[in-house]
Amino acid sequence: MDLTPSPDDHRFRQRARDWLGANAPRHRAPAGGAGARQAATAWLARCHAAGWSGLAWPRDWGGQGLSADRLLIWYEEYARTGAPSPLDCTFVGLHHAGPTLIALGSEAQKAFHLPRILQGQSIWCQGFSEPGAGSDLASLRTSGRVEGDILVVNGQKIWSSYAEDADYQELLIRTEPGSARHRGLSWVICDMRAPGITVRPIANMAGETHFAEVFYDDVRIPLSNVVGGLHNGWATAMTTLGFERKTAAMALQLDLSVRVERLIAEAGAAPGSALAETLADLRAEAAGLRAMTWRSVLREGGTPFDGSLVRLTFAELAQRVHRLAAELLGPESLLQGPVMTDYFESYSETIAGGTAEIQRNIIAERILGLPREGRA
Amino acid sequence: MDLTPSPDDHRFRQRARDWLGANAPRHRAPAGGAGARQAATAWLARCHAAGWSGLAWPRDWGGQGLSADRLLIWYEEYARTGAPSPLDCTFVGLHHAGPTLIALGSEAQKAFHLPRILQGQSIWCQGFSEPGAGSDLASLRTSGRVEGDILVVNGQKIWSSYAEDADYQELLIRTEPGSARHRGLSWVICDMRAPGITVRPIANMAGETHFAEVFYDDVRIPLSNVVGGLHNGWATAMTTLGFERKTAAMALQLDLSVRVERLIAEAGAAPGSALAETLADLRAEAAGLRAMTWRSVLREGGTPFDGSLVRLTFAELAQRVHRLAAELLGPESLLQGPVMTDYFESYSETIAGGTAEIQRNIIAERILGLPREGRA
Amino acid sequence: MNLDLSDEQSQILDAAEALLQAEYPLSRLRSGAAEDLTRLVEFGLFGLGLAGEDGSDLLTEALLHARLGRHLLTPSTLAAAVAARLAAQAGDDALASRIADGALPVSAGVATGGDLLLCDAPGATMAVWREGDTLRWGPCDSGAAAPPAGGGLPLTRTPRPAGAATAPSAPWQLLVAAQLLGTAEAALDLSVAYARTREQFGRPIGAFQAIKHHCADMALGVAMVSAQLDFAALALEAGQEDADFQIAALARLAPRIALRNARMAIQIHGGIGFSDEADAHLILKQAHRLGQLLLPADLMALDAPLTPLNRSS
Amino acid sequence: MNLDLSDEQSQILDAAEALLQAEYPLSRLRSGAAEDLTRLVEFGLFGLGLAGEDGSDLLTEALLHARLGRHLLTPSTLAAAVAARLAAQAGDDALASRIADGALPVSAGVATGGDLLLCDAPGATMAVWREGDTLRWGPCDSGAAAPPAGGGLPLTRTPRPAGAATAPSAPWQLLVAAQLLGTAEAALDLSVAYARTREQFGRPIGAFQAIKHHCADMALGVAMVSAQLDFAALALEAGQEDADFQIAALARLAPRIALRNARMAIQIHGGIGFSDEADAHLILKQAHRLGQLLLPADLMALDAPLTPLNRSS
Repeated sequence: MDLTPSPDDHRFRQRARDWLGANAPRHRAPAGGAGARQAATAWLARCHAAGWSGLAWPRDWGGQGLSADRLLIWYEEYARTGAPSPLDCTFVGLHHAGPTLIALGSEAQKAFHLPRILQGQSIWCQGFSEPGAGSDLASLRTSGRVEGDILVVNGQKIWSSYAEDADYQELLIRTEPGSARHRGLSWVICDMRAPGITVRPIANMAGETHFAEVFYDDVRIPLSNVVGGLHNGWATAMTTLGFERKTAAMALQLDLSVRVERLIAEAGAAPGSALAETLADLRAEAAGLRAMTWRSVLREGGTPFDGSLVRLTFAELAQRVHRLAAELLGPESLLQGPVMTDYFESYSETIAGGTAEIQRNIIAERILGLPREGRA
Repeated sequence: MDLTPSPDDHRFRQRARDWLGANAPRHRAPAGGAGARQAATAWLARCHAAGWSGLAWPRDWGGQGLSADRLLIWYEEYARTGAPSPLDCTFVGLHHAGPTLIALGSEAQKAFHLPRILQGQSIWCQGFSEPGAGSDLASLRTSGRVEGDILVVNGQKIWSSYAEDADYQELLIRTEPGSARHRGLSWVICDMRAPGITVRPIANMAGETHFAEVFYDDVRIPLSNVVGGLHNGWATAMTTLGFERKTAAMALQLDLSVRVERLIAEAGAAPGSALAETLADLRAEAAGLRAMTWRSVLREGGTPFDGSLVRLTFAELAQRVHRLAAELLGPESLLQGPVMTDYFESYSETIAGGTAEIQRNIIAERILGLPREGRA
Repeated sequence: MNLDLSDEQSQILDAAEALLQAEYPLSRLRSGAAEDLTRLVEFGLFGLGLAGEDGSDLLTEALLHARLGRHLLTPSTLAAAVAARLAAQAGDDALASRIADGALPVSAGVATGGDLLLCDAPGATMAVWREGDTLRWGPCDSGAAAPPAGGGLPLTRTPRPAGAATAPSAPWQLLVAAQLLGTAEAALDLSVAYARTREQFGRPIGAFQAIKHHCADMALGVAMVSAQLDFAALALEAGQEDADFQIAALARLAPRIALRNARMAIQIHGGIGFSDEADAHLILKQAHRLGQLLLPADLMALDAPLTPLNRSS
Repeated sequence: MNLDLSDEQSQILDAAEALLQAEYPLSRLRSGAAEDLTRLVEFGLFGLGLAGEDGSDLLTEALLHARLGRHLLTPSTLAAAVAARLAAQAGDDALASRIADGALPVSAGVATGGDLLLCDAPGATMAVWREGDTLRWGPCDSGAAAPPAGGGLPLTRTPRPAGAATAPSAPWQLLVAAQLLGTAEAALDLSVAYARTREQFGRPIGAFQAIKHHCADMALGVAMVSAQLDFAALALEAGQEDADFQIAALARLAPRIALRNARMAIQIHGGIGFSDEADAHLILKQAHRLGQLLLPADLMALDAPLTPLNRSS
């Protein structure tokens, strides 16, 4: 083990800091609507022009090919600068679909989509979850009937982020009729402008409409849009989620430490006060989360489920941080504002992508080896 | 609803306060051994002589026949005085076996046992739990074979409090061979001096030996010792536990409020300090527990499971109170002493008599009506 | 001494519950329409604290406000109830009547900086508000709309009136806490109903221990606040020595439990729970709003009723 | 940068684990015999901090102490390791060698009033101890036996030596925290093993979600403290600016997680858990003891490594 930065690491950190300090937008982007997409793609284009987009993508596909430790350094500086959240409408393309295409896409798929994603020219959304299925991805029912070289898709997806803005969707469907659970699924590229698609935005409790339901009524998708093999979509989807759990999660986890520091600076708690103790707890746990993040990225081995430990630690700590920030507003917390928006949005942390209860089951059964039983 | 004390209530409270103040022992009794039994029975005898024993027992059987609200007042004054914990070796007789005999015993059983219990002449222990059965009372296996007018008992009990001191045991056994679960059990009076009984004390984590395992090797018990009907022991046992949940629990729950006040007085926390906030939480919850206790005693109706709410609230709050008391000792907490003993003993609160997990299942299934499923 | 509801109390509460279910279902909060308190005025809700009214004891009033809280009624109900009582105590029976009759709406609010933030008060001319740890009441200017956090009830910002009268805090605290209890109960009810019907992995989620134990925790909180509400109301009504203590303990417990239950309700609802489409977030925001109206309670500055007896040995 | 164990580190840890399993099973604590550290001396445990020793980095040493913690070794192991290091740094190689060779036992303790409480130190003549938030070391008088809370390791009370030397706290904090991590791991391991085998209601209790989630919570705590231990040890070893911060964060986390895991282990064990017959309470008491040896960490007085960049806009 060694965390001593090399002179090159130092230079990289300084370069990232300088560029971010000079270039990151100083104002929070609009939370939704055309303004949000415009801000997100403008920021991505600016990063791209300066060689800061596709950081983890291979150089062959226009990425920066950064090593894991450089990514950690970048996202730390990114958080310190208060640069825009990576969880904007460019997220699925850069952190889900793009890496999946790089890993499993055809040459034609890569050549067409990757440059567009990297430069913010095409926006992607996810189409995995379904109403009634919740976190139980294997029970999905949206179907793709093979008709010649076409898939005819019918069904419904939910919790699709930025579906209103999206040009494409990574869509997981059941292509083998009568198949069960993990078998017979396919991961396909869905053109969001195809006939038969209806998007219904869902407002979240903060009043924002990142999420949407998507309805498919005889939507025709060429078989050539399948990624990773027909009926092999479960493996492709696991690849996709694997990326999310590494590079994208890293950014959010490191950002939390900086948020705690902002809170401490703003709170000005008297030493020994109850507030100071609460802040010290958050600070210690944020330090621990940062160490867990670094270790999850820089240590080989472990089980594929170890990510649940970092993910759940992050989720629950993030909620506590945002809750305290909201509390500290006092009466002003009755008014709309970014702190309250972040607080309300933080409720999704222990739900989206597998509830805290499911994460605990995974930890207990897959990491600790306790006997399996039904899940919640 | 009305909690305004009448002039008689005031006088009763004052009389209890005066008597307890003048008569309650000023020193903590030895935790175990002959000294403990001697102290407990001496205190009971003193109470009895002054008309303060068997408070909830009917007057016909030598009790005081106090109404529920008077019992609340008594136990509040009892706690304020710091009188000895009712959970001593006289507990099972006064709060379990005695009331069960009064409710379901034969005239002969009552005439023989009740006066001895009331005056501290005979000590009782409980024989319900079994190794391996834990809180699942219905799975007990200790057997009583009917041979003429004798039950021949074989098996093993565990967590029998004060079994070493006891003269008699309330013993729950399976008397109908091959019966399952709640059926075919009997509640019998077992003479602890009968041949074939072996008692093995179990030290708890505080180093005290209240608990014991009891082994039965062809122990012969007259059929006339059955209480509440042969093979009808489940109903009798539920009656017994019902008493525990009312009068005895009341004493401990009210005592906790006084313990919190002692802690506050000793801690001398600075206003606004983290410690003061923690103490304020405990104080508020102790107040809430007191209100719950009063309500559980003074309100008609409700389900028989409502006791789980008070019981679990008490158990978890008691642990936090004792834990904080131990923490506040600082380095002195390394040394043996009553605070540390109470702290270690408090670990049993969320385990004995049904774990916190089982209590939560009961609340969810029996009170809230959520669907049943296996238990833990 | 007893803690059973009297027949009269039961009847009043049952009648109120029937009215609330018929006229104030949670679904009304999605309509965007202003809260119409006419039916509650007709019910006599705001006249309970006035002399000569039946069922005017604080306990009954608190229990009624718990029901209101369960239906997430506007905090204006608190302001009207308390202002009517204050007007009557000040001998201004005309004012008391106008408030009780709904002719003069009263808003609830909280001071911040030089302003008042008033809940649900477009065009309000009278308010009851918290200024730090003081309760004040009196006329106020109608203010400008301010965007409320997370949407919902309208919020108004108006200059803080100078020299407004202070008001005794205990009845306010009691009724706000009662409404907080109501929100905690609403969160529990909603969660239990959802856990019974929503299926995942082939079973109702309420069959899973994790969900069961969340619900049990919510029930524990409700049981404690509810018992403490009875205690505090009875102590205040009877003018007992420990009334301030009981109110302060209640005021410490109620918002915590209400917020915790609301958080758990969102978690139990899963994805739909943090969307605008389930009611769970409405409960959270109401609990949060009521929490801001509540005065901070310095429980440690008060004497407890159960103090240890010091006996020199 | 990487966070993988080197082959050499793995070998040392594996060898230590084999030794601990063979020579220091938890069952030894029931024998009442004094802890015999001979085999650990032979292993070279107390010479790791001395110049010229192999594997002398703080991280390896911390990871070894985590293993010791898992086997609930006497806190004298901490005292000896740190005292040997201090003696060497003071240039007293002879003293350092005598400690490393086990010829001079050193005890760990904490000051209270005018006394020292020393753990497991009958006849000790040298100690490392905490005095409030200062670490001291030096000779001490052998003291009188004092009854330890809950039994277990002997405890000695001796007058606090005047004018004892202060010692830098960071390595002490690191190693105590490492042993606390070990106790947290021991609690988890014991609980998981019990939950897999113990049956109730016809199933292993580990099949019930409530038990599963308790174990998951314990694993979450272990994962955090373990990662933070690596971070803190590496920062201290490399003399990085954030070393004090990382140590302080570690010192805040480690005792809380250790105590919480021990509490949960007792709960998971049910009846046997609060008896003297399961090992769960031994873990609790060890965590408690180590917690008293740890200096309080004023985390808020230090600068964090990830501070926000203020950009005027």
